Amino acid sequence: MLQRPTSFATEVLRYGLIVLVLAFIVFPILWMVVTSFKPPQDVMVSPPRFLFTPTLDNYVHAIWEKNFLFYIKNTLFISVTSTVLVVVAGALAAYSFARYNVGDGHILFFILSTKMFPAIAVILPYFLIFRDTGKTAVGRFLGVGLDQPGALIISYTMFNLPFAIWLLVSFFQDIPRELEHSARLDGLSRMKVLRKVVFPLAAPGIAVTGVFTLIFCWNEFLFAYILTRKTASTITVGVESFFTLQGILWGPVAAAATISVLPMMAFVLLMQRYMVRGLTFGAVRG
Amino acid sequence: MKQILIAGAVASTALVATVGAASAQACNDADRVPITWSTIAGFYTDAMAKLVSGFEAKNCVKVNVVNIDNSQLYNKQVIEMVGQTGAYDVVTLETSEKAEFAENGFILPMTDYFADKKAQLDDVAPTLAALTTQYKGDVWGLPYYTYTAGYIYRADLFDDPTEQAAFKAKYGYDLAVPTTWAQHRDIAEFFTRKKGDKLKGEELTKDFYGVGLMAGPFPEIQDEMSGVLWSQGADWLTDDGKVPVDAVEKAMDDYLKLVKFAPPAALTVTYDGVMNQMKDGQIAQTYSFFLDQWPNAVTTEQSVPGARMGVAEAPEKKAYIGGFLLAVSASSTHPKEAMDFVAYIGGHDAQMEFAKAGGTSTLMSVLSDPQFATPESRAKTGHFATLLKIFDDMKGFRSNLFDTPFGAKIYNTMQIPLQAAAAGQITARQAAEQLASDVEKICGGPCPIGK
Amino acid sequence: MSFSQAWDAGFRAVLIYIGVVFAWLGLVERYFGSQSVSVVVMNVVAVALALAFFLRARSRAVAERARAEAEVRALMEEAV
Amino acid sequence: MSQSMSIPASQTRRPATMSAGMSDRWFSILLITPAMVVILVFALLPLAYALDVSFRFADLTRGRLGDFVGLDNYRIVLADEAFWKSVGVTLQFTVSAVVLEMVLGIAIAFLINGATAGKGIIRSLMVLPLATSAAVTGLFWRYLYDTQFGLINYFLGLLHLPQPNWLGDYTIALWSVVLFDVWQWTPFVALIALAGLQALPKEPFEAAELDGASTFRVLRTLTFPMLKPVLFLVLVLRTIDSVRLYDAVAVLTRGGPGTTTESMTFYLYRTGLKLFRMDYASTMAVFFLYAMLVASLFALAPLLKQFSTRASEG
Repeated sequence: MLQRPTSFATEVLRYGLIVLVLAFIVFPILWMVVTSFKPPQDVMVSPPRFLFTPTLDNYVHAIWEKNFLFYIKNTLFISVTSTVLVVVAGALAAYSFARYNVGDGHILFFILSTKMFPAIAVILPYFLIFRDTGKTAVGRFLGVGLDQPGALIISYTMFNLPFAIWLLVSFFQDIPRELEHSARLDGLSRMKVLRKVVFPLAAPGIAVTGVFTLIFCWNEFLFAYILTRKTASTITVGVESFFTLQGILWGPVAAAATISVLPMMAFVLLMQRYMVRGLTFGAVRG
Repeated sequence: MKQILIAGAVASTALVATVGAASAQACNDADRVPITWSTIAGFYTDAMAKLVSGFEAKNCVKVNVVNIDNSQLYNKQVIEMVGQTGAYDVVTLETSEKAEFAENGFILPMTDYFADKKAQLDDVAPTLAALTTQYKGDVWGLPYYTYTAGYIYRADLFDDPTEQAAFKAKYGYDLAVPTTWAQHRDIAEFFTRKKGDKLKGEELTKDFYGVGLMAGPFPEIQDEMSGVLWSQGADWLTDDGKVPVDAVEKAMDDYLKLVKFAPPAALTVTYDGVMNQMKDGQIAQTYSFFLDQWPNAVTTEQSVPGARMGVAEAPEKKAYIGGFLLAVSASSTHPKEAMDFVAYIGGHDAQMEFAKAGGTSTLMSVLSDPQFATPESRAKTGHFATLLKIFDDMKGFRSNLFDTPFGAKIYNTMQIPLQAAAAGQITARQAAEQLASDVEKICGGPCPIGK
Repeated sequence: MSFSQAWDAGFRAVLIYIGVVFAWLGLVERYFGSQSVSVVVMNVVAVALALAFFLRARSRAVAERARAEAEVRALMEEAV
Repeated sequence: MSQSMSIPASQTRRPATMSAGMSDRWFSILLITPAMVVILVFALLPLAYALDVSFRFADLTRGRLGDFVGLDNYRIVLADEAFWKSVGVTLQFTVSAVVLEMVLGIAIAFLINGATAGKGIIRSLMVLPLATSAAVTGLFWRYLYDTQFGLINYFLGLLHLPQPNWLGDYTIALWSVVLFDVWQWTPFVALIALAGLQALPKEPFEAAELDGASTFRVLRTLTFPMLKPVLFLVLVLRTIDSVRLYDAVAVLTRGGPGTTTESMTFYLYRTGLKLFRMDYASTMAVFFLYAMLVASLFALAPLLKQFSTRASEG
């Protein structure tokens, strides 16, 4: 961004530091992936073994015996649905707060304050609510009973909306108003203005919010563990089946974790391009 | 000869419609009664799957097994019980949880179910049955897996002439399986060596430790300390429901003397950490340790050259006794089938299958079965003989911790003061006093003991 | 006093009330003989403080509005 | 799934001639209804339940809710020394974790922002720590921290440096949890700061460069003031999440050794889900909410004022 002629030395220093930071960030995950290819006798040994005959048994164990793809399918469905709900509802609400300042900040404050209540104290009321909705035929049909995906989708939507709204309000406010006024003058209805002008401009904000909402849903443990049993269990609950009476099955749990990282990384790479493209389109030259 | 016998047995069971009106053949999948069993994942999940399909063959039932992490099993099952969701028909309880679940009406008494199956009940090891199945005069289920504690050690170190001579010179008595906790500590001190020292004549490439301890933030440190406490004739709760502070302090002091000879990781691990250390040839012996881990420990003979594993009763013949109890949830919609399932899994045939897969059975008939005493099956069932000795020596033993309805809550939080002392944050006295005040807070005064 | 200002002042007043209750339970109550007396006194003190805060906020808002109107009137006269 | 998102387009197609004021108000309220429905129902119901339980005797294993006990639960919790110790641990953790994460996160954002090539790859690698749950990454950090088999001490040994007992030594256990949290969340701060940096308009910076402003002056007068809203927002979000610390402690140390790393929410978990004393747990939750509300009234005031002033510029 600063077009100052950067000397070669600072470039080397910059990339050196970046490599160092990335090494610190990536190493634990790398060690996890390495462990996922290790046969059991090479895992818990000292000194740690770097050279070993790689095996795919851990993946076979994770996928077939522990049926881990089922948990990933569940988590994908629940996380993506929640993220879509959060981003849509959040973007609409955030736009309203950013432009019309509904409630003069008090509603915004209330929304964020709902995030300040510890999940542990909330978990039992949710459990009782979803148990009762599960008893009704409508509830079961809509899938909002216990051990049904609907229960987790509502909980995750509720838990991530405050974060999404606050993040999006700041992104919406960075968008200059003139573009909207001119679009309105051209006779576009409000919803068209939103869809055609405002949202494309706020693309980076929406993409970042979408990515992190998905991450929060993907990693959540407490609600998933209490509100599901088997049919709707997510990855974080599925990992428990690797904690056995004979101890932690390090190889298979590493394999399961490595598999569960892939969809998330694919989504980030997808959103990556979208975030960058959004940038160049907007008033800001890249 | 054997084949005919089995054929006869199968024929007789088919004739005697022992279980359920609809015989297994006529049952198609549509009208199978679904029951859910919440339990802990384990090596034996494949053996378990065989057992479950064995049951489904005989009864018109569909069993689905829900695997839960051992540290979450207690809270998850209580929530489902309190919510009366009927989600779990058969639950898996630890020894300390039976009293609470029975007292609060979470599980159904099975006394009359077993009224006409006296033989099956008596087959359960009496010491174990008293602790796991009985509460206030009723029978509440059957134990299907026991983690009773004993003592596991590197026998090759004990038989090494150079080590024996060095030990005799230093301590004045022969190096052998310890019969008192003091001998156990001497052995721990003797085998603690630095990298570069000699062990069995060879130079050590990494530090070696005299004992492996489970001093991590898990509810296992109290299992280890139970051995010392009970061998002093004390118990975690006196008969009037209070913690004997002096006895606990003494047991804690003994433990602290041992922590010096344990690897630093002892403060962060539980039984699987100790097993990893044993299999990597880092420790010489365990403290009072769960014998169901024997098949796990014996693999040390492959991972450490020249190693040979030994198993014995814990010093002074007192160690933690416990097992996983199968009980029927009060909110179950199919209690009859659930009870049949409990009786089947805790019964002779299933337990034989379970033992063959390396599971530690709870029935005297299985534990004393000659086919498990053979050298070939040593790797899987070498510890059965020791278990029989333990059950015999501790006959009639009862602990107040397992007979108070607050047992589960105490058991799931008592490790905190004990571990704080092991980590050196507080003294043994403070730990004992902290435990006493915690227990009093949990029970709201002295704890009620319901024999 | 606009609705938004009233809501804001009211919300802070409630927080003050709860704050006094917590502080009282934690620190002051041990000096009281009977618990019921301390609870009554606590409520009185807490309500008094909360009300005082609310009234002060209201009076300040009214004064500020009056001053703003005065300013607008002054500007209007200047323009005419 | 749960409530339909479609605001019927026909309803909002007001003819442009209608006075914009009225329809603006309706339109703004319409926009927030979907989000507010979910939040109101699923925030107020549990809060009401927790408030109700905090005034009763509620030992979950005794089945039904007990009878009314007035303020006794609050008296017990306020006098509970373990509770205050866990509050101390939480504050100590939050301050150190959030400060480290903000400083490192912003520095990394600037570092990467200046990079000409490979920004996409760097950005996706930085999401890795969040790509799978703390329950799993925490497990592998516990493996790395292990004094017998872990890699950290193995490398320290090679360099002949002291090998600390990361999770067992009660003096540094909390710092090990902080390090894990910093590893997991610094990239989050960096990514959002980076998105903020890249969304800044170019013109003012080119103008500043023309009149030869030093990089430091540009930073102080231009970059940071413009970045302030996003950075302040990230600070608030990180602080709220750090104060609710649970996952890292649950997977790494379970509050151990002893209670040196027991955060408030973990103590609440132990009280609520191990001792099943829902009354004390709800009381602590209400107290926690109260403390956070008071703190955020002061912390959020500038951000809220800034939001409303920019909103009313329209």
